[in-house]
Amino acid sequence: MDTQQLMDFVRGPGLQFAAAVFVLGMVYRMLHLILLGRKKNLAEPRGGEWGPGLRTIWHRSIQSVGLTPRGHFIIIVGYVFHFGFLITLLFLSQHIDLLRTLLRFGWPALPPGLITIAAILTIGAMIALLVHRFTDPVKRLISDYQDYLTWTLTFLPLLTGIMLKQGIGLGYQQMLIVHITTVELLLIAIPFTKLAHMLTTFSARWYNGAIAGYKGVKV
Amino acid sequence: MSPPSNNLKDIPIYTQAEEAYSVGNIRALLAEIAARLEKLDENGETGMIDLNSLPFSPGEYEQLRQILGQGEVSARIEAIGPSEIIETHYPGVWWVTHYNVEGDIVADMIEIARLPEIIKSQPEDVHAGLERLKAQLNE
Amino acid sequence: MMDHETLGERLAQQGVSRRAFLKFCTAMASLMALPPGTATAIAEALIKARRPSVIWLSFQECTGCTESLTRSYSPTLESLIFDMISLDYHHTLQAASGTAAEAARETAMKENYGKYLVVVDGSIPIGNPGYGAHGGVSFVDHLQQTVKGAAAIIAVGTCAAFGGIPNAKPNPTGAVSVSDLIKDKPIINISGCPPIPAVITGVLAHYLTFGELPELDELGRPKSFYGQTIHDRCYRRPFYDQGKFAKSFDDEGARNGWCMFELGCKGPTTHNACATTKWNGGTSFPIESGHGCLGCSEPHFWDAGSFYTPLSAPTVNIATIAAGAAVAGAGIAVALGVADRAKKRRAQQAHEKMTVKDL
Amino acid sequence: MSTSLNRGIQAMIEQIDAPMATFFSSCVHCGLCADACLFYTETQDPKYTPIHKLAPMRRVWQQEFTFWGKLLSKLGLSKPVTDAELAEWEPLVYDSCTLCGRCSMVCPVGNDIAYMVRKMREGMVASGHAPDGLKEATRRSIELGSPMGVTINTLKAHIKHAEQETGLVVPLDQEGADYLLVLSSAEIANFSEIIPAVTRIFHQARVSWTMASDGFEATNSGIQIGSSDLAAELVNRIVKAAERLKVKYVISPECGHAYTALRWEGPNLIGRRYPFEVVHIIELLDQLRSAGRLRTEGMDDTRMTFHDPCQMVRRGGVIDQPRNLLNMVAPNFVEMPDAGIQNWCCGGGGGVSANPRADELRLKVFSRKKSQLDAIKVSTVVTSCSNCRSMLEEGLEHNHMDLNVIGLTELIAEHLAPAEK
Repeated sequence: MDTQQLMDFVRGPGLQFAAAVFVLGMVYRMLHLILLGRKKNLAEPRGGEWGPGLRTIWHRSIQSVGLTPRGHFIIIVGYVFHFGFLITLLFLSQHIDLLRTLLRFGWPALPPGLITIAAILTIGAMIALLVHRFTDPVKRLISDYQDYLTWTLTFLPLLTGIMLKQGIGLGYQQMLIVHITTVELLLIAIPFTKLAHMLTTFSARWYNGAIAGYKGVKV
Repeated sequence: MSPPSNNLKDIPIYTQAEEAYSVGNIRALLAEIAARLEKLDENGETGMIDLNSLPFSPGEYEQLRQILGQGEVSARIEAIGPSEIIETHYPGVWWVTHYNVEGDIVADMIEIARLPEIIKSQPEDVHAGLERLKAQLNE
Repeated sequence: MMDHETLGERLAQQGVSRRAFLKFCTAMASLMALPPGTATAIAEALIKARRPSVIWLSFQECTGCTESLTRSYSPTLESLIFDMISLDYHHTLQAASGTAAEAARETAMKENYGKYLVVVDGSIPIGNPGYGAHGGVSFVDHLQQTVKGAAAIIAVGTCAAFGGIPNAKPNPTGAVSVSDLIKDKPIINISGCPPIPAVITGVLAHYLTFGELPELDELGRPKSFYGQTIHDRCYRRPFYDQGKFAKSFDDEGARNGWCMFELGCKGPTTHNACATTKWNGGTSFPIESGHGCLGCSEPHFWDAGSFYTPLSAPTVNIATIAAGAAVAGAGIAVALGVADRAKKRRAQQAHEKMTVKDL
Repeated sequence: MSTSLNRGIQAMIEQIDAPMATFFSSCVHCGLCADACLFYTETQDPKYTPIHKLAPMRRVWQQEFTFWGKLLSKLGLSKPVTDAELAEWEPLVYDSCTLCGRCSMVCPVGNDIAYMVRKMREGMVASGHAPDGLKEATRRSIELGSPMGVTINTLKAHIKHAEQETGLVVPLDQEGADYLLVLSSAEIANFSEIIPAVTRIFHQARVSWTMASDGFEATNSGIQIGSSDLAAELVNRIVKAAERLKVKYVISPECGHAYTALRWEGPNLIGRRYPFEVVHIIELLDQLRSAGRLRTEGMDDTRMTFHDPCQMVRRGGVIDQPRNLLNMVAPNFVEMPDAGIQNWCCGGGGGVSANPRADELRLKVFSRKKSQLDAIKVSTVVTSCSNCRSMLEEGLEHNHMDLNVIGLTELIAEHLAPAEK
């Protein structure tokens, strides 16, 4: 298989496979969780579930109360990572091209220079979080192999993406193949690892808010 | 409604004015010319820059011509097509353009030298010319 | 035809001056992307070079490659190149035909055994020999017979180099490239559909000048021409770097000459010299004419999805397969969900009410 | 049948529901919950990280409810949960978690960790890994009627005393009353002032109320130890008494987990809705206040603060009511840092106070409450949970802090305006 065929594979069947696994995995994962169900609450409610549930989905993103410097570090660096990642993913013109073919609509891109800054910040944040995972006693205790695996799988697309964009390392085509391949590996891994939190966090927050809202706790 | 035209010339054509993009090659090129000229000035070292290998945007080439301008010397060679040698506004910087018989550019160079190599008479040609002259004399 | 005088002798006979030859060598050096100062050295070498015998074989091809070479922008140079070689067999160009032509080929092979060059254009069908034959000899056999005594093979055009359009899916003739068949000879691929004529002449000149093939990339192409991508040397590259893209062929961006990545330009993945050598006597090249690069000098360019799909976008339908996957995912979830509930029910049924005695 | 590992695992399987599976799926191991847990902040020992306390149950979920987990355990690549492991986790699940739910408030992915610890305790007790102190308390609750061994006779003695003190009748087993008051044994045993206080307030506000001789204990050790079966039995006593006396409301006393047990868990434990409503005493007092039926006179100039019981705020939704009441009598009331929904636990909730093994740790982590109180320099701490009150008193004494601790109902009763003629 030569470079061109490899390229055709990762843009074609490879992507189809990864996308299929991703969609299948995510639908399965979400539905499987929901189908487990929960008991009907017989206590007299003091408030609704939907309002506080939905509010918590949003509100959990903007609150950071009573944290120590350690907590602030996790929150701030976590923010930089998530925002940087999303900006890089959603606002690089080449990514929009890809999404446009899938969604049939697009949106304006951000200047590449800005994306590069975002990607570098994201990479920096990821490295900082990895170092923190190694050095913080709490994180070291609760981490398992999956934390390092998912870190690597998330890091590689960023790294290869920026190498591709800046012309570092291999030629454009080889780098593009490597970049797309790392993305496909990530897509395949998401549903079956903690990365599934990209969707489950919404239902988790909803449950959290709903449980509190039912009791009339203002969230 | 006018009848459809069958003549190609009837189709209106308008051309877009070519803007000079700032590709950034010109500055780099001028800097290299300056560096080579400095060497020529210091120890007589000559140099050549092949313009064919540089990605010019439309208009940039013309821009370079304007910047370098035309100096005191210009020469023309007729050898399997014409060649044009111009000393630019900067003495020692020559613009050498080789054409084929059909008038297409086959080589385009900036030469930094007191005299471009191609203008000099080649020893073999001198030798052949001498033979011819001798033959003339002996006739 | 089979004379072996040096090029210098031949030029002198024709009355070409040394200055004119130096000019030619300057053009050659420029072609081969060699440092301009090497023109003199090239002249020195070429003048002493003996003209090699060249056999040109055409297989599944459209003659575009030959057209590209013979319509080369510098007929004078081309004629010079043909002066440098002894073209002993070429379907399209030779006067001889039939057995006389084949006899010429065989003579050339015998007299120059181990020294002659074979130029191939077109791919070779191996599905069924009936797809192509010369005088009753299948293309495969013809090629294999002819290259036996060759010093090197030059595969001209994407068909000969990589299989090209005949090799495109579903490849009805089983077309393959020269390098798929011949493993024991040096092969130089000059890909492109058609290849840049200057590259063909440049490679011949290089072989004559240095007596060896130029440095090749992993696909067997001369690095001096294929070492960089169209994108690397494209004058529109700054727009790519600034994120300025034409979104359609008639929008403001297209009029401003912005990058055509989003219109499917394959420049970033295509290795060729179009952006600097240009076409039609240095007039322009596809991108300068307002169309993205098709990637014709790369293997399988015909099967790499639409010419108008951006490189970063998929070449295949994702939505349908994703919808199917969603249904499958839902099915699995329901099946496993039912199993989970059964498991919970079993646990509940097995539940023994806890009493203080258990504590 | 006795407790066993298998029974424990089965209990966990029973407990795992969609929210819990979603929470486990969402955890990204960010470690932020540690910052919200006073057992971690005050000891800096990583094993007290809230999500870590659930590690064995997480594995049960993985092995029983996830595709890969099932596969891995079939292949023998996922080690099963062992008795030794549960024994090792017992102090983490019981001694170092008060079910305060502060971690549930900070988890960025929204995991309700306290919800999960509560469920995990079901498996712990079923597998025989509950602390002896809690087992004893539960046994006393079931067998004697109260975790502290308070009997109806003890209560009757206090009632008699209150009647003498107030000159009012303390109604017992009065059918047809609107409200049934239940008390926590800590109140009866240690803070019996509550009985005359309530009697006087209800008299002034003309509340029709009663107590029940067969359902006076509000605390529920079953909830704390994590046995729904035993918790249901305890809740049922109150439900039966309320139904016998045909009351419209049951008043949950100043006790955090009793409120959770009666108000939120009770109907789910007995599997049916109540024919009455449950109202917390502070909720009721605030209702009376806004209806103009609760009138006070005089002010207490002392600089005082309010300690929010976790089960009242984060887990109960009663936040503004105590402040409304305090505003009636306490002009120098100040909030402590992190007051309200984010308040720090006293350290003794969720059964920790009934577990002597945890005493040392509990007093150590009281340093959080100490620094909160030090920051605002108050002389009185008001609260609305008798367990918090005991823990505060103990903690203050341990730290040689001279602060007065008082229940909110008592504070109101002290300032009650004379009854209208």
